[in-house]
Amino acid sequence: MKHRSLLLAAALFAAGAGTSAQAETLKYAFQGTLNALDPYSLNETFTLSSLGNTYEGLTRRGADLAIEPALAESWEIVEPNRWRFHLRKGVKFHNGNDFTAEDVAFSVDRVRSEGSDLSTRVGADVKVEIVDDHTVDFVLTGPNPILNYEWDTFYMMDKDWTTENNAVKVTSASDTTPNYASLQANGTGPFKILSHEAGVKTVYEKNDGWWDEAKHNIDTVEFTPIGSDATRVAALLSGELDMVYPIPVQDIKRINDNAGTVALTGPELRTIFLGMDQMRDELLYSDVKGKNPFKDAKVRQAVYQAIDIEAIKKKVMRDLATPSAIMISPFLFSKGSEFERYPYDPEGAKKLLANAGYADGFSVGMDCPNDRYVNDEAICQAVASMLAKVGVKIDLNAQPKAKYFAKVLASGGFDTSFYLLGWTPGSLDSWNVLSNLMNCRDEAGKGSPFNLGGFCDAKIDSLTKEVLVEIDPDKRDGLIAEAYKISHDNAYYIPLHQQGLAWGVADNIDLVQRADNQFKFRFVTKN
Amino acid sequence: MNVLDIKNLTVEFPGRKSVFVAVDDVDMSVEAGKILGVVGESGAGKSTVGNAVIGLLQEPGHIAGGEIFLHGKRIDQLPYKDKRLLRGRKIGMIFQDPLTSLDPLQTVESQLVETIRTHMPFSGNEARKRAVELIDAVGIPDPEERIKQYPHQFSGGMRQRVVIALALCAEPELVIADEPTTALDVSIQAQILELMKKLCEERNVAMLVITHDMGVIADITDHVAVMYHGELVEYGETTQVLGAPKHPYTQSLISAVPRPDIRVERFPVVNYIEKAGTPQKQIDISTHWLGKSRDYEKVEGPLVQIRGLDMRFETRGSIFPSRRKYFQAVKKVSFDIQEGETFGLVGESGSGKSTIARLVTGLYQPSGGSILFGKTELTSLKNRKDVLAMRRQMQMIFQDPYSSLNARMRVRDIIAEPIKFHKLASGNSEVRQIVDDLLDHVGLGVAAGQKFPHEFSGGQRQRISIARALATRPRFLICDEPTSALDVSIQAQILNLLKDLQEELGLTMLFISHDLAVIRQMCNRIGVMRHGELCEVSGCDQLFEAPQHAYTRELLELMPSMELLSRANLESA
Amino acid sequence: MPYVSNEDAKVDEQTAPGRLTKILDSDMFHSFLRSKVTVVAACGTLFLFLLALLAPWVAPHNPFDLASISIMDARVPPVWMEYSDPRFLLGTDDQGRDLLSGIFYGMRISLIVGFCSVAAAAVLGITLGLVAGYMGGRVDAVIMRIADVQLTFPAILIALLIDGIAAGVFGSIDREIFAFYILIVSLSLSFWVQYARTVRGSTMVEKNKEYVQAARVIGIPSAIIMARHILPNVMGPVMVIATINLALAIVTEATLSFLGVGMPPTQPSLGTLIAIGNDFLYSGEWWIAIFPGLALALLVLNVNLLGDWLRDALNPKLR
Amino acid sequence: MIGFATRRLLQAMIVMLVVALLAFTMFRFVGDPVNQMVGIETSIEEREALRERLGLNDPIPVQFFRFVTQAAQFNFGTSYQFRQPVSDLFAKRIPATLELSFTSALFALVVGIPMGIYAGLNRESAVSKLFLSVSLIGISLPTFFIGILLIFLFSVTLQWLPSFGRGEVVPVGSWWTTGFLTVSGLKALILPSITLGLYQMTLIMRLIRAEMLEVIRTDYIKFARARGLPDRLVNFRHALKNTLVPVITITGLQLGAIIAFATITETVFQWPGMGLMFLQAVQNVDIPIMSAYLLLTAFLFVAINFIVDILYFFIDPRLRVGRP
Repeated sequence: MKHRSLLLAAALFAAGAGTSAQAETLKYAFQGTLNALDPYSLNETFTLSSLGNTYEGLTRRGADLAIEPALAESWEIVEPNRWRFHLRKGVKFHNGNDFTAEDVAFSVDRVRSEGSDLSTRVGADVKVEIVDDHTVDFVLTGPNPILNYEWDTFYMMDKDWTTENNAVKVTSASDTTPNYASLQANGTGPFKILSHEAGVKTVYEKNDGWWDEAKHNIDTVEFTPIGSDATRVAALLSGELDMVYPIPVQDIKRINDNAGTVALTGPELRTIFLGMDQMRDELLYSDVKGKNPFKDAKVRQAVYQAIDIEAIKKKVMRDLATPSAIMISPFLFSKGSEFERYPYDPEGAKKLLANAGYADGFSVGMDCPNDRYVNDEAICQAVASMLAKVGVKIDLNAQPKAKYFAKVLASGGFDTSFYLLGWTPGSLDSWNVLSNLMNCRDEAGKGSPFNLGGFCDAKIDSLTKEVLVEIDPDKRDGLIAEAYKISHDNAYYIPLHQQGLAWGVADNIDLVQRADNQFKFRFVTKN
Repeated sequence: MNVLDIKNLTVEFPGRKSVFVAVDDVDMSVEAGKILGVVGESGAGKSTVGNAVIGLLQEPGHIAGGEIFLHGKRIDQLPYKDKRLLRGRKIGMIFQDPLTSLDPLQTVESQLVETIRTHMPFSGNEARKRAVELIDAVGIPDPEERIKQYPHQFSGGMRQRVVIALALCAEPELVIADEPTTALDVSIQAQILELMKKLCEERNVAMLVITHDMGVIADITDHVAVMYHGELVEYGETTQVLGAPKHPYTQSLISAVPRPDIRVERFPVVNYIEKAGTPQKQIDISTHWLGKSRDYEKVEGPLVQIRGLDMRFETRGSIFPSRRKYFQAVKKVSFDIQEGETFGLVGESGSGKSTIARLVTGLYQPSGGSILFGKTELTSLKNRKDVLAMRRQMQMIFQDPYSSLNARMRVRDIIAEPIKFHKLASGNSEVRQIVDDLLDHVGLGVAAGQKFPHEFSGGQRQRISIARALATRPRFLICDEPTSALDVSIQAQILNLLKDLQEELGLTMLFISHDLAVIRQMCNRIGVMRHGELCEVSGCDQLFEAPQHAYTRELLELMPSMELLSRANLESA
Repeated sequence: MPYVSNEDAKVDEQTAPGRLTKILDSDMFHSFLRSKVTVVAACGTLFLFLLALLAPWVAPHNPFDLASISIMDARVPPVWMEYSDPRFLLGTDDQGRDLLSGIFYGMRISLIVGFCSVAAAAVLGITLGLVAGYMGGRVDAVIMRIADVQLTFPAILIALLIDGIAAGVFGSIDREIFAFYILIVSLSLSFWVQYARTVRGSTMVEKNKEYVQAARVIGIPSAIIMARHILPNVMGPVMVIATINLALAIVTEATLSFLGVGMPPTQPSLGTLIAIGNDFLYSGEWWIAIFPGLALALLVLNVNLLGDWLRDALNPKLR
Repeated sequence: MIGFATRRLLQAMIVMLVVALLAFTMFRFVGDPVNQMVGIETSIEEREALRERLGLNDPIPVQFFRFVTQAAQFNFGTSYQFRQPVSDLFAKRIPATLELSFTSALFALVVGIPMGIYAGLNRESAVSKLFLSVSLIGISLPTFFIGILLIFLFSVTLQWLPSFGRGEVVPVGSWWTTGFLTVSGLKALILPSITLGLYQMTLIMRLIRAEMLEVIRTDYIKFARARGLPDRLVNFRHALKNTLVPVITITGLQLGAIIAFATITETVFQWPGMGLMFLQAVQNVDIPIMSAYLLLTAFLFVAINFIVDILYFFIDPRLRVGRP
């Protein structure tokens, strides 16, 4: 249960004064929009990250992503299946209501109700028992070592406020009338939302009654979504904004060269990888008829070894990526460093292909998003060019994420032969990876819904079940490593890299860049 | 003293390859209160003289020589601004087409007031008062009311009166009228000419009237200048020039003018301007392809019988029948055309005569009545084969030689099209032979076949139209104002050609014209139309000698007097 | 002016000159030679068209041959700059493709898309315009209402629509071929209205001219009258629109590429190249966007200049 | 007049209905909204349930009928992304788009008309030729590229003008916000307006020039000169006024085009208007926003055309006053 701690703090310039009487405003931009304010309506990094400045969970993650107490001062496992949380006393919501165990029970019910996009935060079989005003027990049906791993983004809501404003039902996409909770926010966090115009501007104001000691010196925060990369970078360069993210990797140098701005970079937790259809007997998009070349491990390994990951790293990602041999960030897995990529070897790849009976190569269609991951389309193009050199001709179909996902996911019938995808385990734990990406699935997607290629290895399935209930960390990591090794040996997936984070920041801003790409105002100081 | 003196005026238009001399060394002058007519056919340079005087020559035209004096003061070399001040103030101008001469977006009043105030130190109210007086003076009733209206609310004749009022705004000493009545009906023309003459005398204004119409010259001018290809060929008192022309051009021009008072068998051939086309190879009609048109089945009685023909056009559409509005173009018209005769329809614009032509040819579907062609009722023809058979038997010649030929087709293809379409010849070589013969026969020559229509003059184009009409070997030919867009001398040739063809081929013709004189020369029987109704049908001589209907009498009285014109050539013909 | 026709009439007996001499001697050709800008634009257009047409032979590399490009050559600056590579005159893009070759090939694709969509729009628009203008009445009303509806949809919306419909109807097809047809269909769908309106207007004028009535009197069916008689007489303005639309199509295609529904990066048009390069504008790799941008501007400018001249030269009201 | 207006209105309604049908059918095919509304880990059963709740499994005619009846009551549904009524979202975005469109149109007219008049009156002058050639750049470069270049020059390099957004806006009345009343609001308008208006300016200039060239060859202009009217009167009272009749139609159409093209400009400048929202909606397959946007632009377009027709009525007496 320990993570390698990582601190990617950006204390690049000596912080001058801690507090100043002057009102400080932080202006920042992100590429996407903050839509609804209901903390349970969308399980998406940026939404949760933004709302995390207003709402808080029982736990939170620190600068190094370590789990810290937040609204729960402490917790303990009193029995194997009973977790007890001691709530922090004296915490008030922005409207002045006290935070109590009632609110926790209410939040648990609400987050699991129909329409919630975060229902996996607390399993359906978990019971909540209020011990007293400031103590809550969670009763499980079986051991779960990672129960609270995602609770830093499971935010506590005020039962009275929510009930009074008829917002008990989670704001759902099918609602026809707006839900009060999607337009207003009432949390316990360091910042209140002063005004919110979805897609245009959101203004936050410092919460003077915050329970924690404020380390930031920000009074007001203005958030603007800017979709265009160029405009976002321009706004930073011209000094209109204090912070923008993400910034395109190619602009890092420019931002660093520009007087008054600096680019913060670091590895992100998301793993970018290639997957292949290993389920169908004949590929949907290929000139090979009657058989599926990707069912042959030699072909998969050949594709793997044809890819020059260092070239991608250097030229496409401008070194802002960490080539990866496994399907999870090594920061999130203690045995990550034990794995090594197959070496780049185009000649070897050709031989493997020849052994598999494809001496003249073959052609295959590749699906790729073009607005989802850092330089996703460029990576695909580079891969296509590299595979062409060993005789595998790629017909690239790069599309916006809306269309891409509609095609390749279960809802589109896994309509792909070869694809690029990225994955961050929400719990920051390998079980999430195994159960979502590596277990067998049926044609409707039952099993591992994101195992788009549909490969099936019974051993990995059984290992996954063991991992879920194994309490001993070392033993657990061993089981995980075994599963990863099976995947690596068979080249079920071709992991590429963990992409990097790149934020553009004005020189007078100090902040913390967390590896989960969450931007927390409480770490910000402005000089 | 002369108001206007033009001395040795030469106007040139530099072209790409050569300089075109539009006016070549011309002298003329006008006295106050007198009217000088400048007459000539298209391209004579008569309008250019007017434009040169008022200083509005179109680029790149310019005065290359000579002098223009107004009241003895030289005006052709004045700077731009002074020239502009002369315009309207000293020289008024009247254009041909009253429909396009007025700004459609301004009231008559505002156009008058701005002109008055440009030239005279009047206040707005004074100018308005004067504007009303002017409108009254040019004979528009209810001047106070009508002056507030927009040009489109006036009829053509009334608009020309407004234009005259505008020209007279600042009491100019000279008025230049460029074809002032050409666009108007006969009855209106007479009124406008009378008005101009009256104003000219009352206000002691000198007037330069530019026209192609000998009738206008005879009617109102004191002096006349005859121009031909930029040159002044004859100049003198009107009675003198018209009565006893000296120059051969003037002579032939006058002789070509059709006369309402006498009927001639053929017009004298005017060879002065354009070589009259004559058949270069005689073809024997009895054996030739063309002659086969005589093979049509003979009919008892009239060839065409029209009974109670009605035509109305929807002028306002609506889904409710009660709210629709119609214009009744033809009202209960009935007449017969005998085989082999030429039936004339005469009337002013809008009288429905052209509509009848289009109804007979099937371009319009009539709203009521019947058209019997031989034994066939045309209005109820449904079968496409029968329709085509009828179409083949009747052809039409149109008014405008510039738009009646497809500019993108070679002449040969234009004439071959009906032959090929109706499959009247076997094989391309025969078609080609027929086309060549037709071209020859209408006097154009075989070489014309490979050219495009724009390479021909108006008269030549009308010959092409005739050849095309003949190409289906019709028995019935409808001529809708076939010469009204042509110069008189060309008109004479075309009319002669039509007469010859009718004789040779035994054609039956429906001849439509607004020009009584032409009608008289061409037709056996004549119908007079007014407001869609047929007023009178009479034999030709009877109509002119003893008109029955009051309207016919009115029309005949309004004809410009031709008594001044020389009879010399006519008698020789 | 009437005196011109008189002059024409004198050609009567002369031997008819050859077609080429006629063209060279025409007023139109003369006005062309007189406008120096137009002559330069015509030469420029011709030159660019040739480069595009001959791209496979004149381009130093084949940017579509995936096996020949190497990511390690990515973002090499133009030869006159530091760290350049003599193989790449104008540098390379983010995938290591030679920019100069990319521009040649991109221009080729832009022009093909432009020509095809202009041709498709012209065929559709002219047909509907002829029918609407000639038939009049209900047919006319229906066609023109459709045109009104069409006008409310800018090309971008149409492209998104077609893109979506095609994806829905055909499932997923190879994007490289697919994108091309989507572009052509959406561009021509948004351009046809202009042709239809113009042709309808001219047709309504022409159909009342006597040569059309003469053809009807002969008995020629409407379809042939429209095709043989009216069509050649309404082509003047169509030529002008077509020229200007070619320029517009190229620009619109570029915009669509920017919005992500244009040509894919594996078959880049000039617009796609700019859209790609746009991401590298601030990072100092300006050449990736600027050179294709210049090429696009040059191409469109030249075509527009020609269209300008054609518009004035073919306008009978300005003679 | 009333008959004329009702006829026009009827036609407009038919156009709107057809657009509604197209909008509806079109967006049925654009993509799967469900994928956009949920996180990546949502199960297939939950997706299917959501699909059912949204009515996406109903027969198409039922969905269309529901769509039209609701749209007629200004109910365009709830945005999938924002979880707010689309009508509220548009109410907030409309001022931004209209102010931008208005400023661009103003720029296009104020600069385009005088240049067009000059070039029309002085056809052969060097300055006119310069106007013509230089203005061609406005239609030879794609809008997005012009915008990016302007940002690069004026925001990043010179740092004179803001690169995104509306600056500070002031509320006027209950729902309108304006950028016209603050310095930063006005500064923020400059670059996007030029980007958006450049194309229209070129078009208007060329149109005016072409019309002017034709009008000054008409008889009534010749007659006005023959009456000795000063050039000023001839050129402006007579020629220009007649030129404006066709120009108004095209300008009306162009206003519609400005609103449509605002999508690109708004994207480049992050202008918080309808167009930006529309493009984002397309990326996220937010069907209610997309269909509402299409209906709204069609409505604006039809409304502008209607106004232009009525304007015609006042400018051109031939339509207003009957013949004798």
